[in-house]
Amino acid sequence: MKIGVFVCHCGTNISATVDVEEAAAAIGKLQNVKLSVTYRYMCSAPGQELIKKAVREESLDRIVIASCSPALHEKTFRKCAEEAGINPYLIEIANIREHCSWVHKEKKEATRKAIELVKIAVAKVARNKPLKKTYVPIEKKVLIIGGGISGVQSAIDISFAKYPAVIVEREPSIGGKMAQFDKTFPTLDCAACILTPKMVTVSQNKYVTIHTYSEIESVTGHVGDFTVKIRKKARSVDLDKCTGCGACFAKCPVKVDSEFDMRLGKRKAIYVPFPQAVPNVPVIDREHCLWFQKQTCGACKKICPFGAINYEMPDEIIEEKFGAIIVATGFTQFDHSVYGEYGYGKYKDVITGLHFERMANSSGPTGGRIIRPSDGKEAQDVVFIQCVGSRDEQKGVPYCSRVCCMYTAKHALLLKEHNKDAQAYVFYIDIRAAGKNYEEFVKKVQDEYGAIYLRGRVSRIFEKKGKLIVRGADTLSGSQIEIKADLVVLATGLIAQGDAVELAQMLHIPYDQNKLFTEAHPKLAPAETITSGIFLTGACQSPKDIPDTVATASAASVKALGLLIQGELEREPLIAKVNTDLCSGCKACVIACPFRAIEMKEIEDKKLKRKRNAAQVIEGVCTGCGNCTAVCRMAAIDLEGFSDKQIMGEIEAL
Amino acid sequence: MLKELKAISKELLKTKRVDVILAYKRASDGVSAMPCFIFEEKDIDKMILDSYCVYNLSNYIKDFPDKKIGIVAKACDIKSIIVLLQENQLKRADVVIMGIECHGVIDEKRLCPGERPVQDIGFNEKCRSCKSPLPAFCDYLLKEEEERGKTGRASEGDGYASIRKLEAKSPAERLKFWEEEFSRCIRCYACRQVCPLCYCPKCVADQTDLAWFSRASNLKGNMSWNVVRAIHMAGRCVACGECERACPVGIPLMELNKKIEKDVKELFGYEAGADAEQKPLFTCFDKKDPEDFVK
Amino acid sequence: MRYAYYPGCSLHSTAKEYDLSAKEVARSLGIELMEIPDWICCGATPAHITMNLLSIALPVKNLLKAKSMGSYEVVACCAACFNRLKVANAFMETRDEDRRKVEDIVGEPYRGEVKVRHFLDVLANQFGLKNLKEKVARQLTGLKVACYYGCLLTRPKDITGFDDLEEPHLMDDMMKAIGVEPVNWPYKTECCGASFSLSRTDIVLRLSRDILQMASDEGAQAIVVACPLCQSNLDLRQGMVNKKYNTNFNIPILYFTQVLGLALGIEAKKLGFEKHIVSPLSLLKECSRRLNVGYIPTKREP
Amino acid sequence: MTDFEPKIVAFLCNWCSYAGADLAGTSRMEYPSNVTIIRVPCSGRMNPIFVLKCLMNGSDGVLISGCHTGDCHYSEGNFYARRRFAVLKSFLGYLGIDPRRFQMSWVSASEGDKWAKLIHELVAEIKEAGPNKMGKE
Amino acid sequence: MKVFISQETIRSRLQDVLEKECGQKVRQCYQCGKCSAGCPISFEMDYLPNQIIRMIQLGMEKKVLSSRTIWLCASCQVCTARCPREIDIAEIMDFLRRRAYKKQILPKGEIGIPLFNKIFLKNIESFGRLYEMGLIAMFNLLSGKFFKDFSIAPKMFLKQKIGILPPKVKNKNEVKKIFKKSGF
Repeated sequence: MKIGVFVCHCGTNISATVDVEEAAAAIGKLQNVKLSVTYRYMCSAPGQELIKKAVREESLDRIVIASCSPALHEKTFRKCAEEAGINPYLIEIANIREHCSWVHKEKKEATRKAIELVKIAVAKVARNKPLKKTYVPIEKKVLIIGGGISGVQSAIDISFAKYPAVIVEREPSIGGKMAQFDKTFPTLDCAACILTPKMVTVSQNKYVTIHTYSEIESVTGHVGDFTVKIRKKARSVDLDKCTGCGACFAKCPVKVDSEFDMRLGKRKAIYVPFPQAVPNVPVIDREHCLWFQKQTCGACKKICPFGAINYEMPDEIIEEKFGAIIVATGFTQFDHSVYGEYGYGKYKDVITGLHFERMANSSGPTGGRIIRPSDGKEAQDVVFIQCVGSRDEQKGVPYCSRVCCMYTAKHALLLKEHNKDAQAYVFYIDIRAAGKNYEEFVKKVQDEYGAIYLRGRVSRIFEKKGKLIVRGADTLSGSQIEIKADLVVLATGLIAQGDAVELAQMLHIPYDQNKLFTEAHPKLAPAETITSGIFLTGACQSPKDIPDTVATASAASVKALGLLIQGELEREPLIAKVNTDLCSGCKACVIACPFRAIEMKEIEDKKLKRKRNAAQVIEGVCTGCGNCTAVCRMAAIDLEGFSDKQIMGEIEAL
Repeated sequence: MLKELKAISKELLKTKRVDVILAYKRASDGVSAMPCFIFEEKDIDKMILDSYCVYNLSNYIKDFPDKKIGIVAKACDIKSIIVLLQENQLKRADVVIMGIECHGVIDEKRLCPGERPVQDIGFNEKCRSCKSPLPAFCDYLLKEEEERGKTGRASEGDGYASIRKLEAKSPAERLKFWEEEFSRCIRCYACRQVCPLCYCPKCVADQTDLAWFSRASNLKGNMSWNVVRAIHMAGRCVACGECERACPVGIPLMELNKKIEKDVKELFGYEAGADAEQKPLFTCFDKKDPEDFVK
Repeated sequence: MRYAYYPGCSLHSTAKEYDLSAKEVARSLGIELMEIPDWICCGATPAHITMNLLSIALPVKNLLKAKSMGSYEVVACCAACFNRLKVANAFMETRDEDRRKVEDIVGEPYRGEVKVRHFLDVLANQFGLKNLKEKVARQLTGLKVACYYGCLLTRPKDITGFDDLEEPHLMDDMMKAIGVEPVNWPYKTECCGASFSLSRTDIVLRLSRDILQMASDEGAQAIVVACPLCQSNLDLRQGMVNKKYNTNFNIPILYFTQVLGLALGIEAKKLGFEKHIVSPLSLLKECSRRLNVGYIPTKREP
Repeated sequence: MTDFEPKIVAFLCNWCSYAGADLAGTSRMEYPSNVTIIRVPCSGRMNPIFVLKCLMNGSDGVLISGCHTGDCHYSEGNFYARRRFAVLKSFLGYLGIDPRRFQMSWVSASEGDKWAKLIHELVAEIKEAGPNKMGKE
Repeated sequence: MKVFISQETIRSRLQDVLEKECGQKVRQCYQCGKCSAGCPISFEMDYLPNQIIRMIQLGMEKKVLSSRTIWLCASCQVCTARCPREIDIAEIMDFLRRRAYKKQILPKGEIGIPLFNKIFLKNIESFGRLYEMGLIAMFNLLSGKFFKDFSIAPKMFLKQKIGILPPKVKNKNEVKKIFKKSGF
């Protein structure tokens, strides 16, 4: 056996704290190690060349690279080995950067540990087996969870490549938060005007299927072959029969606060959330519908000329297979009722940005008038408070929500446009206007629209005689500010959906302490998750404005397509394997496998000359978690790549 | 009770319901009992039943693969049969369980070979805490002629008294205690051979192409073996006591098995051999399993 | 219900009526307040401004005295004392190395084991508003008050924390329970200038003015307080406020225990109403006339 | 025992804890060098014998770290591990082996700080526990 | 005015001492101004609370300790209650005042407050409990405002709100001891 060890300096990232030369020398003395050298950047082209050359000249048959975390370059070096003519699974990486040089200061210690880590890798690689990748067919269809702008954009991009996409949206219509917006910064074109055409396109696209009013029930399987159960909640209106004539909700006697209009307006018990809804088919809100509450009324059923109303309609669960999944579940607004100083959300005239959007919208509940919800009077003095929930470890989230500065500026502008006598006061900590024409936009709002920007937070809002007394500070003039306001608009931050964690666990994708989904790599793989075949777009990953959301949507689509286009899918051969001679057929592994990847099968026992049952791994289903190996008392089942031998070898090398 | 047993056995063999019956016969010392395998009706008369029938006969099931087996079993022995069923080592249809009422078997340690001692030479340790003289899970239930239920020994405690005593000691003391015990181990593996649940085709202790732990009979190796044995019995050991009985150097193996039995009961409310349908301990979990030990 | 009672300096001087009324109320509700034998001053604000250890040692000394009485919770009426006692407890619980210094000063080990409660907390949460309601013997309907909590009763939350931080309501709830109408006003937890009463009277005057203004704007006939400092600043200084800002406030500043006592049917004179600078008598007369029951009650609850 | 530098083995699941330790590295969080990391796909891969082997092999401490329950990349692996090692931990303690020598933790991919903190504590604890005599003879 | 900032000033001990003595991480402050926004006394202050914090961050110890602000803080805790960075500003103010005492720095035009505190504590030290009469008299005497509160004083006697004689506490020495040991 001829093992070659290649120690990387990683510039000075490693060599600054690890004496690479000393390490290489020490390792060279190890058994089976034919050669041990160092180089500044092993992952670089010349670095890889050096490896290949060494393999040729020293006729190495196994390789250890001591460098950064395998998460970064394992693939790189596998490929390199392959090109050098060594089975890609006969290499091991010793992580002497993340786990050594970057976390230790003392050179002697770091060097000692680096050597230790390489020793282990050498011990392991000596026990590696050449393995072959397996190939499984790919289901050529993409699931898109969420029908907001990012979901819609993804679907369109995928359909361009003539691949089928399925959108699952939990609301009765696609469109998401953007549909609620009035205008968009910094160009001020109306959200509906640019969104609704896209909604229509996607709904008429023959490659795209849309399940609205539906939710993901369960996700099983793996990249290339996900099996997804989708619950189509009972709409009580037949999608095919309904023409969207609107007779039903015209007739419906029940009025309910409209969620779409942030409860500023009313809707019926049978309703389409907004006029441009897609599909333009109403849904019955069974909580409030008289039929479902008291078995009375039934007006809609009577009036409907197409017999589309169906009170008996049940929830339907459909099962589909997908090759890739795009997560586009977006965000939800921070709930400001935790702020006592802002009135615990009790003051009627303290509203959020989204309320303002609906008010500003000419087709909205107030017909475009900016009013005080308490008494319906036009608001003259409007105070905007930024960073509500954002940048607040104590009551909110630590991060900056990224869009609030801009939408607040937009609101200040819209306020003036809707009511020229109105005055906007904006409390801010920092103005974050990084984006094309953003800074210019904010300047415009300050200069041309006379919005007063006050640098400081608001400490307390008092309600007195119908007015709101806002007590804040302007740290620039070094003075305390008190404003008698008609309306206060809170720029509430963007946070993860309430059920983000459940979804993440269903998909086996990681999420951070703010329940935002985590990308595979913050810089180099922002659209992927570590779970192959699952991609991220939009605000479910981190707060994003519309341009960024659309960009990430396209990014995710390309990633998904890149996957589907490969006819079949390479599967890592790091899966479980049974030694039937040792297997007693006790079924422990079969029961304990989280993926039902093991089955019992009758075998001919040569020694006992009789038929008996033994476990057998279903390739393609096995994900290589290794749980089976640990529940098997007789060590009859083992895991390739992390075999008992390899791990025991590593332990002995310590 | 014995008459009944013989009758049933006769029937079973005659009707070919079973190929062999695992029972007890008197040993050559004329005192203790030993297993016997009865294939023909004529041998049925060898059978005996008394408080000397200590062995757990289910250990011999694995010696008769693909055979239909009739087995004489005490309540405690039946538990191990249940585990075998649970672990797919036995088909329920292939075994006929003749459960016998038992009010405790003798403690062989106190039995001096040769002479038949006066009645009652102390009950076996495992019987002191036995809760069920009558087996539940069986095809035939053989009761004693005269009602002994009441007069029979009331079970004393839960059998964990000795465990608690050890637990109360300091770690250092415990380590010393076990090191002394294990240092005596000669790695004869009698504990394994006699265990009705040690049926692995090839025990990890014997596997050669990967040395799971030192084969040498030094403290290290002995410790390893005994820990692995105990852990592999976790949630499976039914405390039949065979291993301890068979140990030639008298290592208190039940003190290991029972500790785990106790823990498993307390941590997961799991009892070995209670139900053939339940999943084996380590092949399942409860999201609410205790986690306080995890950082 | 028995408690160790820590009145504090003010309740023995400027706030006698608080002390009186609190004891009266307690008696009529069958709550036993056992005054801590020769308690000493808690150090108030000057102490913690001036020296950390002293500001902890003084309260701790008192808590130790309480401890020696047996295992009772300590009840304080003065918001400032209450706050200092609580702070001291928190300090002794959490700050290990500093604890030793304090223990050395007071010469005894202490780990914040004696629990401290404010009388308002005891009445509202322990005795219970429902039970209070049942004990009401005199209807005070028509009396509109502004409940003023000030700073030290609710802040800092994790130390005092028996009422809401931004919008405390226990006093309001109590008033409702006994049939007095609390006005909904925003200045419940504004500051009155507290210990600047002597040193920076001007500040106190301005802040008190704002509070009085807000209260009268919202139509309060009286302000109900739970802190002697607030009381004396608003009551004692009201005249000066009027002079300085030529206003003409005439708003009695009552302790919640006084109003409660009245409602429980305790004789007014036992509640020390005559001690106020801004006399509440006329107001009470008026509201009792409206109720046409003699202002000095004849019937006493058994 | 001041000059005693313990030898600790840590088995990290590939998806959470190993990534968490990586993050500690990328964030340059310093921690003692006594811990050597062995990568396993999942805490569910861990066979009790591995732990035993380490202790018999003279390691002064063994750590198994996985994803927080519910976050397992393989959905359930850490649940199985949790059950398995609850039993082993108690049992080793019963044999008189210092319970500090074998520990378990959940460290997510975003908890680099937790990892660093954990190692500081772990090393301190093992130092208190002293060298592992077992298998040193 | 111009301020010279250097590594020395920024790494001044003030921040560390502060962090050590009352565990407050001033570095945490990102100057949102919430403290100043809520401060009831801000109208009298020469620097707003957030500016004080800023100056600590920059190590301007002299400027901070000689500011009137730290004496004008009424310890009402509003700032602490609402700080999004969980900094106990009130505690910091206490710390600064204590430090100012130690360093014998008394604020221009604000001697009243520290004077009051001293007298108050002296008063407690000698009587165990507060002796208002003595306090007022002494304060007026030393602050040179002899007839301050002249108008209300009589009322107070009338209503027996304040006694002419000091309160009676038995073991006064015990109190004195506490003061002494606390380093008063």
